[in-house]
Parts: sequence; structure tokens; C-alpha cells
Amino acid sequence: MRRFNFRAYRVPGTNFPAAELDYGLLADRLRGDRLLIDAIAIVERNQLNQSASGRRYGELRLKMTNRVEVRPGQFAMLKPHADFEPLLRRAMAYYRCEDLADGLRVEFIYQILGRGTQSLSRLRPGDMVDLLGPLGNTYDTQPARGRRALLVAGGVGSAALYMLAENLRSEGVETRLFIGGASAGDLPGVDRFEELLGAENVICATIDGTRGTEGFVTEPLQDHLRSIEARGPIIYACGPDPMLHRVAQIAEKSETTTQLSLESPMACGFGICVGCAVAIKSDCPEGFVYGKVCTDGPVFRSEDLYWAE
Amino acid sequence: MRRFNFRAYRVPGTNFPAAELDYGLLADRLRGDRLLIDAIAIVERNQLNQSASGRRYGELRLKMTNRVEVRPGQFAMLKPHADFEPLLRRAMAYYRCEDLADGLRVEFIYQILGRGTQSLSRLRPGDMVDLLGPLGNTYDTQPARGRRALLVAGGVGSAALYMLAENLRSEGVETRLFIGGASAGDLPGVDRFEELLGAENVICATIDGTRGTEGFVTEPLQDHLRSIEARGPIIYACGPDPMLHRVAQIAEKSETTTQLSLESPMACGFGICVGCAVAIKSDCPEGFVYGKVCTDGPVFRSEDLYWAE
Amino acid sequence: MTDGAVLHIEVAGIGFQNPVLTASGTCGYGLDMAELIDLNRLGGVCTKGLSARPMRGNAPWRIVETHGGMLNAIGLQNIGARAFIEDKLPRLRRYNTRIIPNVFGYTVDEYIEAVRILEDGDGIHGYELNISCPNVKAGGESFANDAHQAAEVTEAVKNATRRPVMVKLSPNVTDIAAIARAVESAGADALSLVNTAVGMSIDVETRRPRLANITGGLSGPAIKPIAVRCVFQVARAVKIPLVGIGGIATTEDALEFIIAGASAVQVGTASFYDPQAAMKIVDGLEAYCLRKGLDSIRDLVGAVRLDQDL
Amino acid sequence: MTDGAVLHIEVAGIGFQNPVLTASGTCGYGLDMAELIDLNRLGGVCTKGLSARPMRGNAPWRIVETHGGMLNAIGLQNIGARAFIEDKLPRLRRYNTRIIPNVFGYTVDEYIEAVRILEDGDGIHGYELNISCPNVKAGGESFANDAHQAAEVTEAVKNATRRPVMVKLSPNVTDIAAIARAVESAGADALSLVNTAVGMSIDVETRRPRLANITGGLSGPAIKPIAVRCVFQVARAVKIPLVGIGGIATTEDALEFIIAGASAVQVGTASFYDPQAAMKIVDGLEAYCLRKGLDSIRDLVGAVRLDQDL
Ligand SMILES: Cc1cc2nc3c(=O)[nH]c(=O)nc-3n(C[C@H](O)[C@H](O)[C@H](O)COP(=O)(O)OP(=O)(O)OC[C@H]3O[C@@H](n4cnc5c(N)ncnc54)[C@H](O)[C@@H]3O)c2cc1C
Ligand SMILES: Cc1cc2nc3c(=O)[nH]c(=O)nc-3n(C[C@H](O)[C@H](O)[C@H](O)COP(=O)(O)OP(=O)(O)OC[C@H]3O[C@@H](n4cnc5c(N)ncnc54)[C@H](O)[C@@H]3O)c2cc1C
Ligand SMILES: Cc1cc2nc3c(=O)[nH]c(=O)nc-3n(C[C@H](O)[C@H](O)[C@H](O)COP(=O)(O)O)c2cc1C
Ligand SMILES: Cc1cc2nc3c(=O)[nH]c(=O)nc-3n(C[C@H](O)[C@H](O)[C@H](O)COP(=O)(O)O)c2cc1C
Ligand code: FES
Ligand code: FES
Repeated sequence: MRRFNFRAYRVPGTNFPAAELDYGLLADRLRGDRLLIDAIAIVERNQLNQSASGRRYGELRLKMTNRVEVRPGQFAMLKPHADFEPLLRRAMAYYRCEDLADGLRVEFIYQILGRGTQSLSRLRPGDMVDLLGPLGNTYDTQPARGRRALLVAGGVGSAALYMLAENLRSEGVETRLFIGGASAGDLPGVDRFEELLGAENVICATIDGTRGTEGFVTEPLQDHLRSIEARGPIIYACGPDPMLHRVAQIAEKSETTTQLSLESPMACGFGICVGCAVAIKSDCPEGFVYGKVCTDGPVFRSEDLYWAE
Repeated sequence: MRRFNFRAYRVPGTNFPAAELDYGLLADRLRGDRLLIDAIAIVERNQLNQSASGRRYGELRLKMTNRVEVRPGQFAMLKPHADFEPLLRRAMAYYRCEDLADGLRVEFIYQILGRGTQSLSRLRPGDMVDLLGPLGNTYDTQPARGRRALLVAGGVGSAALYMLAENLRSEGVETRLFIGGASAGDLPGVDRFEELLGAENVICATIDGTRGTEGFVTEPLQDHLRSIEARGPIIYACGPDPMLHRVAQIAEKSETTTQLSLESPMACGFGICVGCAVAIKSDCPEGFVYGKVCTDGPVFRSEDLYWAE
Repeated sequence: MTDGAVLHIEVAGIGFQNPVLTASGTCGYGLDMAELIDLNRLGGVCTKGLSARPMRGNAPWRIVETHGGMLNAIGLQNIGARAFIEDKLPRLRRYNTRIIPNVFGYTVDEYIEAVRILEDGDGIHGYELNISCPNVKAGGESFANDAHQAAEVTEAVKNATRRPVMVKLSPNVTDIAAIARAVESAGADALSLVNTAVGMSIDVETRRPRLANITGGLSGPAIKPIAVRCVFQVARAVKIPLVGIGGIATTEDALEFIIAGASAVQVGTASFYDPQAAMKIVDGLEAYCLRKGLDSIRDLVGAVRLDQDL
Repeated sequence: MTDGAVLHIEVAGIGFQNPVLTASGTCGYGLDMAELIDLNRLGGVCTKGLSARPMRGNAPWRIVETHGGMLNAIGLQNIGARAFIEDKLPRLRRYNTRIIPNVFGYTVDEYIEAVRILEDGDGIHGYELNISCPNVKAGGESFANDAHQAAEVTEAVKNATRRPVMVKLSPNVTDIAAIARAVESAGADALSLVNTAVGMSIDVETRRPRLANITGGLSGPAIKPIAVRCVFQVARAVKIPLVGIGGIATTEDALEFIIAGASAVQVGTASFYDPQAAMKIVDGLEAYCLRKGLDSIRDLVGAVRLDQDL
């Protein structure tokens, strides 16, 4: 049986600021076997940073009055509450989660790019955020048991890998992170990863050479794969499309199982718009069909993806 | 000669938050003999209040780095800087102005009604506000010399009358304010008016009777006019249309000169959209033409207005 | 919370517990939506557009956000009419809501074929015809852009089913009232309006269209004023009931359409950014009727007050 | 700051120092705008629509803000062509910018009459014809909605003047390319597009239309995707230059139109809420050309990159 909960919200029909809405849960439902909630979360902290390369990031910490299980790789759809523009929520990977006696604390890392992330960057402690989540599937850590795990992060893609790293550690899987970015300041969460995995297991690559090796993160990854024996490690990657494609190629050569966390423009995040199309291999004549990143993913096995030329 | 000043602003063409704009003056130009500026002002204070009748108000205090002469009855077009929605700025009467060594401090009172005033209500100290002003004409105090002045305010209309009251006082004109609202909490600025004019010269009327007489403000005004001798006082009024219409009728009967400060939906506030039409008497066959509230007003002599039936 | 009879309304012979439906393409096949709202409280569900055969859809990118709206070029990806009645309908039927498959084709025959397949499905209350597709047999112009072709496909489908047929109009026409009249004469039981407005967005850094399909359909609050105007105009042109669509996100939005002449409304894009939007509108409409002392929302349909006669 | 030659562009035989104009009805007669921006830095000014005789305009309310845009029903209030050339033009001419009176009428003769009066004015560089008015002699349908009528008024005006004539198209049509071709054949020197989209807004408390005129024209960022699509479509249909209009508020917006096929752009509604918008776009376009190493903005006109041929 599905659990259904519908909390009172202010009935529209008045001109009053939506900001007067009670905050809390709007709805929670079981999705398959997992709880999905549409809630209003409260900003605890929103720390903005600028890197030497000029890129800007935010670390957003929210508190919710509801507890819900979040799995590594899942994401939420976020938007400052009562903002008219932009309309659509933005997908953000859960970076960290902490169970509290009276709810849940969740963290996100975002790069400030366009209108959506700009609006997130204006949030201040006490502000309300519309949060729909957790959404999407999770990394499969089963194949990593008894092997080693290589995590590959490009820029803000690292956010999607932190909880995975935590899980792998607690499952006793030897875990190494390859993280790349434009400059030393473009490796979000790298210090926390070093804390978790040990500095020796975090390999950095920056375009300007200000931290780790100079160049793309796929170089040290490739070097590492070349240096090790046959039964390869499993790779989990999240980052910009070109990086993921390169990782997939490298992995294919070294016959390594790879799980990629994809991005795509999303209107809804929960499967109803079919906007987040990704080409998936299929034995139909064209060789592929379109799947949905939001519900079929965001994590895909590399060998299932159909890469356009 | 026109003075022209064009300050550097961030050139668009990047996706960066407009919030990174330098604040300060965007342009200043002489309009007739007066300076008009398009500037970014900084919020010093934004105090929200709710009255017993459930209406909500904000008192917004801004600081600008430029000095400019503001005359009673003039208004500014305001909008939180970098807000996408609503698009249009909102007209707000200057409530108070204070010259500073390094600029100008201006205050506004607004009633929170729709999207524009809601967005103003979210402003916090340090935030930036797009401000175009001062706009419009001013009250003519000439005819009040040697007579008495009766100010009539409906609700938030009082804001447009405070600087006028200051001027009249300093010109030695005996000045009395009639102020009406739904409840005691709906008489914005009333305490300050009492300070300025003396409590005996501030006559309140509230619908619920919680301050002053019960009913519309036009009642005590009419009583007062009946009680005084022939050479009537001059009336200055600002408030909702029905109140202004009633004041105009009362004034007509008692042969009193009246200046009314009008409202109208405005897109631009500086004369280019022709959206703020008001019917002005004319000797054409139809008896009226349309003037612009923003540049021909907002202050009109009652006898010039053509009231629709 | 049960909805009072005050919101009950009949459109095209179908009784709806309230006038709030979810729009085609913005609620999947209804089931995905059921994960976030209680379908039992919804007036009805218009499914994602269904064709006789499954369709792959367009390459990504398929969506772009614009100011106050979004462009989409999904390319009508769908599982096909057969899979719908076999895999989705049985589960969807369990909810107490009206089920209206949205149907499309690229020829009149394809419409008929899709409807014939759907006729096998139990628990379907009526069809919505998406006629905004290019008519490939008649030069590739959209059925919706031509009164004659719009009427032709309407009549053909009416002859193929005894279920009520609602025809969905496009705003991309010079005279929507003329199309509406033609479709009414051809036997449509109701009209829904509007579909998306054709738009385009270009990435100025790459100089490429943001959508792989180049152009797409504009939806969301941006088009609401256009959609309200269309409903207002069509309400004056036809007698059959109308269902308003276009940028509806709040109770006020829904009321605007109803007052302009719509007997019911569909919530589209708003469900993407506020999944509860349709539910909030159901509650909001009831509250409005209560506050205004209305016995039935019917009394509000087309109740716009005009000073002059048009 | 002087604009480099990089932004210089010729449209309809008129040389513009840069491709940024202010749109008709959104800059008065240019002079009001001069109180906030330096007209000497502007490509050109399209005046408020002028008719042979002054017009009173509509009753208030005339404007309503919508999501991402606004509706207006000003009713073409204007001081008349004669007053323009006598009271406004002499002062406007002092600025180093192109002056393009926007002209309208309710019959072909009224257009001619207005143009004849304006022919007396010195310093006018060309005309823009607003053909979105109802043709009262031909049943009250808008000139812009019918290829034949649009061509007729274009041809008549072309015969009445040797100054360049730019015809302003409406987005409220099924096939804007067809109208564009007809107007081109009739001799138009350029096309500007688009005018406002017809919309409506209702106050749900009073149940009255918010505009006294009931319907109005939708403008602002909300319509930008529609306008970009129109420019893209028309650029593929005609050879004469295009001027893009519709929701342009930033440099990126202007670039979208130019890349879609417009040789110049007009800034409309944006000037209301950001009087400096046109100036910022002039600077921004120059910065973009610099950054992209372009010698001339001309190289960008219609430079949209398509994977497939259309
Ligand atoms: C499952 C998932 C998880 C995500 N997790 C994170 C996260 O943890 N942190 C984070 O910062 N972002 C994350 N994203 C991306 C995020 O959702 C936004 O797409 C991104 O932040 C851009 O949004 P915006 O509002 O800043 O830009 P917009 O205003 O939407 O766009 C600005 C510019 O960026 C371009 N753009 C938008 N999205 C993309 C894209 N995906 N790839 C390339 N260009 C794009 C647009 O074309 C436009 O030119 C995730 C996306 C998905 C699908
Ligand atoms: C010269 C001038 C000076 C002004 N000074 C002040 C001031 O000092 N303080 C202040 O609070 N306001 C003032 N106003 C009014 C202000 O500009 C806004 O119109 C008002 O605050 C409503 O804006 P909004 O964004 O809250 O509502 P919107 O979202 O614009 O509209 C909300 C609702 O209110 C209705 N509405 C909007 N404007 C009006 C109106 N003028 N009359 C009746 N109904 C309306 C709309 O139809 C809508 O239903 C002034 C207006 C003018 C023209
Ligand atoms: C992503 C998306 C997909 C759509 N798919 C369909 C469809 O398959 N069939 C159809 O008739 N309309 C489709 N529409 C149009 C909507 O049903 C609706 O008419 C339109 O979006 C306007 O309403 P809105 O502004 O509330 O979204 C789609 C709209 C969107 C945004
Ligand atoms: C208040 C207002 C008045 C307008 N008046 C005219 C006019 O007189 N003649 C005309 O051709 N277009 C007129 N327009 C249309 C604009 O010139 C422009 O085509 C339209 O607003 C779209 O551009 P925008 O979105 O940048 O405003 C007017 C627009 C507005 C908003
Ligand atoms: S984002 Fe809507 S279906 Fe995936
Ligand atoms: S508000 Fe634009 S002309 Fe008055």
C-alpha cells in the first residue's frame, strides 16, 4: 500500500506573499519502495566561493523537518520558495546528508552558471527552498565488493560522489578519487574527500596546474589503469559530458565496469516531461531508444549508453 | 545645456549575476530644470508591519550616493535590483528625504498588495534597488500662502503628503491633516504627522473606529469645511480614487481649491509608454483628452480632471 | 478532504468531479504523477500524446527554459496506444478520475488507427485530439492551422468512436474562432485550447539553436494572456464546451480561464515546478466558490463582465 | 565612448551607427527618452505610431503586467503627423541618430495621408508601417493578417514616398513567411518583426477584463521565443533585411535575433523597466564582437549554425 500524506498549505486565492506559507511537508509518497517528498526546506547556510579561474560555487545546507532515506547518486529538484523566475527547479545531487533527531540536514554544492543557480546563490539563512527528492536511482556498489573503486569527478560533479565514497568506505572497498577542475579552487569538496579517503587516495588534476598534475583528470586515471593488474577496478564517474565520454572510452579499453552519473536539462525531475532524454542502446534497427535521465538514471552503466558520434 | 553623466556598468554578455554590478549612478540628466537620476540605491532598513485589519505595510529606507532635489508629491520608480519578476518598477511617492554629506537618504511607505510590493517586502539591509527619480510634478503651495491648508490622506496616500506638510509648515501655512484608514494601524506615518503638525491638527477616521471618528475620512473633512468661514482653505489630497472623487465633490461645493495626487498603473513613469492615462477636461467635442499621470501629474487641480460618470 | 459538488461539471457528456485536469505531455500516463499527488482528487488526466505505433522522439536537447515559460521539442515520444491500454490503463483505472488519452497522427488514417486501438481499452472516458501535427499527406502543414483539415480529422475520428471527442486547438493561427467553428461543425464534443506557441531559442556562444529540433513549443505563464484571449474569442464563436489550457499555475489563473469561457482547465508546465499545483487549484476553486457564495462553478463559466457588447 | 565601425550596419539603404533602435510606442517621440539616455549613441528611434490626425487613445486601464511581459491597449494615442513634424522633429533632428516615424491608419488612404504630411518633415530617414490596425474598409480584419491587404498598403505607401519603407509584421498569423513574401513583393525595403501578440487578462475578483479595451498586445521577454522563431522563419523566406523585435532586454537577446537573421533590433518594453537597456546592448554588442574577433556585426546576421538544411 502506498502511504499518502497531504499537509495543509495556504489556499491560494489571495494576493498574499507565498512566503507566508507554512513550511514543512507538502506531500510524501512511496515511490517503489522509497519515500519521495515534496517539501519546503530551510536554509541553514549558503557559502559562496570564487576560484582563481573566476568560477563561482555555492555550498548550500538545508534542514528539513522530515526524515527520508537518501542514497548515493540521487538528486533533488531545488528552487527558492516563492521565486517566480526562473520557473523550473534545478537538479542538484545530494552531496551530504545527516540524520537529525527532528529531521534531516542535506547539503548541495552548485556552480553558479545561469539563472537557476544565481537564484540559489541569493538564498540566505532562514530562507525557504522548495525541495523535491530524493529522485533517481543510485550507484550499484555490488560489483565493487572485493575489488577496488575508482571515483572520477569533474568539477562540481564531485558532489554526486561523496556519499558513494562514504558507502564504499563503510563497505570496506578500497576507494580512490580522481578529481579534476580548472584550478585548485575548482575541486569542490576535495578537502573533505581527503579526510574521508586519506590524501594519498585523492589524485587531483587542474588545467592550470595549481593543484595536482596539470591537464585533464582523465590523464592520471589512464596512467593509473595502465599501472595495475588485469582484474580491473570499478569506475564511478560524474562530471561534464566530454569527460564522461573519455572515461567511458578509457574504461572500455581496460575492460573495466563503469557507472556514469549523467546530467541533462530537466523540467520536472520525476519522469513526467520526457525532456531529459538520453540515448540507450537497444536492439531496434536504429540501435538506440531514448531513456530518461531522471528516472532511468541519473546513474547509467557505461556499456548501456549509446554515444552519438 | 543638458548635463549628462554615464557611469560605467558591467557590460552584459556574461552569465554572471547582475548582483555584481557596481552600484551607484547609471545616468543623470536634467529634465527641464531638474535633475533626474537612474541609480542603484542601497537598502538601509525595510520595516514590515501588519495592521489589525490584516493589511501589511513596509517602510523602506534607502541610501543613494547622489544628491538630487526632491519636491513634495514627486515619486520614484522602484524595483529590487536584478529581480526578473515582476518586470516593471513600481511607482512610490517620496515620503521623506534627508540630505547627507555623501548622498541622500530617502524613505517610502508601501502597502503590500501584489507582486511588485511583495518583491519590495523581501528586501533586506544591504540589498540593491533600482531607483529612477524624482519623477512627476509637485504640489503648488503658492495658493496656500495666507490661507490654511487641509491635507487629506487615504491609507498609504499619506506618504505623498508628508514632505508637503513639512514645506507648508516652513512657509508658515497653518496646516491640518485628515487621515483615514481601515483601522488604527492603517494610518501610515500618522505619528510623525502629529509630531510635525501637533496632535490637535491631525484628525483621524477609521472604518472600525479604533482611532479617531468611525467611518470615512471625508466625513470629518466635510464637517470641518461646514464649520469655517467663506474664504476656504486649500485642500491637498492623496488616496484611493473613490476618496479623491468624494473630496473633489466636497471641495467643489465649498468652492475650495483642491490639488489631488493620482495613481494609475504605470509601466515607465517617465512619459514614454502613455499607459497612465487620466481624463483631463478639454474644450474638444468630447469634453476631455487623456493626459499622463506620470509627467502631467501626479498632482492635478481638481477642476482640471474629467470624472467619468 | 472530499471535493464538494460545487466543483462538479460536465464537459462533452463526461462528468468531472472537478474542472481540473492535467495537460497532455505534462503528467506522463498519469501514473508517474500519482507518485506526487492523489489522482483521486483530480478532475481528469489527459495522457501524453499517443500514436498507433510507439515513437522514439527527438534528440536532446528537448527543453529550454525561457522567461516565464519553456520551450519543448519532445517529438511526441510515446509508448504507443497498444502499450498504453495494456501496461498503463489497468493501473490508471483504479483511480477515481477521468481518463482522456491524447491522440495524434500524421495522417487522418493514423488518427483513426490510434483511436481504434484505444477503443479496446476499458475505462477511457473520451479522447483529446492533438491536431497540431503536420499533415504529411497534405503538404506538411499542421492540421490545426487549416479549418478544412481540422474538420476532416475531427469528423473521421468522430465516425470511428462513440466516445466523446475533444479537439485541441493551436494558438498559432490567424483566426482561432474560424478553426473552432469548423471543428464544432465537424462534430467535436468539446474543444481544449491552447496547445503550445511555436518558438525558438539560440545559444549565442555556439550560435546553435538550443533545441535539437530547432523550434519548439512555448508553454507556461508566459503564454497565459494569449491563451485566455483564445478562450474568450472561441467562447463567442461556438456552443460546445471549452477546456482552457496555457500557463495555469494558480487558482487565479484557472479562474481567469473559467470566467473567460472555459468549463474546465488543464494544468501543464506548472506541474513540473510545482507538482502540487493541480491539487492547490482544486482546493482554491472550492474556496473561491465558497467565498463568493456560488452554488456551482458552472455559474462562473463565461461569466466575464463586459461594459459593452461585442 | 564612441561606437566603433564594427557595429555600423545598413538596413533598407539607411546607414545606422549601430543596430539598436528603440521600438515604436516605447520611446514616445524620442525626446522623452532623451531625458534618460544619450540618443547620439543610439542606432535609431522608431516613434510612437503616428496617424494623419491626432488620436485620443483608449480609456484606462491601458496596461497590465503579466508573467514575463505586459499587455497594453494604449489605443494608438498620438499627437498626429503634423504636430510631430512641427513640435518634435526639429528638436529630435539635433541628435545623431536615425529617425523613423511609425505610421498607421485604418484605411489605405489614411496611411497615405499620414505619410504625405510626414514628407514635409526634414530629417526623417524612413518610415515604419504598423499594419496591425484593423482595415475598416475591408471588414475590420487587421492589414497584417492578410497577405493581400498587407501588400496593398505597402505598395500604396511605397508609391507615395521615395524614403525607405519598413513594414512591421504581426505574430498573430498562421504563416508569417507568406505575409513577409507578399510585402516584399509589394516593394518593402525592410521588415520589422514582431508587433505584440494579442492577449487578455481578467480580474477574477470583479470578473472584468483588466484592460478597458478588453484585449491588448502582449510584449516583453515572454514573447521573445515566438519573435525569434518569426525572424528565423522570415529570414528564410525573403531577401530584404529584417529588424528583430520582441522582448529584447539584454545583449544576449539582441544577439539571438541577429543570429536568427535580423540586421538590427528594436528595444521595446525593456526601456520601461530599464531605461538604459538600449545603451547597455550597444556596449554589449561591441564587446561581443571584440571578444569573438568579428570585424563587423554584419558577419553575425543570420549566422545561426544548423546541423541539417531546412
Ligand atoms: C541529476 C543531476 C544532478 C545535478 N547535480 C548538480 C550539482 O550537484 N551541482 C551543480 O552545480 N549542478 C548540478 N546539476 C546541473 C544543474 O541542475 C543545472 O543544470 C546547472 O546548474 C545549470 O543551471 P543554471 O540555472 O545555473 O543555468 P541555466 O540558466 O539553466 O543555463 C545557463 C547556461 O548553462 C547552460 N546549461 C544549463 N544546463 C547545462 C548542462 N547540464 N550542461 C551544459 N550546459 C548547461 C545553458 O544552456 C545556458 O547557456 C545537475 C544536473 C542533473 C541533471
Ligand atoms: C504616482 C504614484 C505614487 C504611488 N505611491 C505609492 C506609495 O507611496 N505607496 C504605495 O504603497 N503605493 C504607491 N503607489 C501604487 C504602487 O505604484 C502600486 O501600483 C501598488 O503598490 C500595487 O502594486 P503591486 O505590485 O503591489 O500590485 P500589482 O501586482 O501590480 O497588482 C495587485 C493587484 O492590485 C491591483 N492594483 C494595482 N495597482 C492598483 C492601483 N493603483 N489601484 C487599484 N488597484 C491596483 C491590480 O489590479 C491587482 O489586482 C503609487 C502609484 C503612483 C502612480
Ligand atoms: C513537455 C511538454 C510536452 C507536451 N506534450 C504534448 C502532447 O504530447 N500532446 C499535446 O496535445 N500537448 C502536449 N503539450 C502541450 C500541453 O498539453 C499544453 O497544451 C501546453 O503546454 C500549454 O499549457 P501549459 O502552459 O500549462 O503547459 C506538451 C507540453 C509540454 C510542456
Ligand atoms: C505601450 C506600448 C505601445 C506600443 N505602441 C506601438 C505603436 O504605436 N506602433 C507599433 O507599431 N508598435 C507599438 N508597440 C509595439 C512595440 O513597438 C513592439 O513591437 C512590441 O512591444 C514588442 O517588443 P517588446 O517586447 O520589446 O516590447 C507598442 C508596445 C507597447 C508595449
Ligand atoms: S526531467 Fe522530466 S522526465 Fe526527466
Ligand atoms: S507611466 Fe509611462 S507614460 Fe506615464
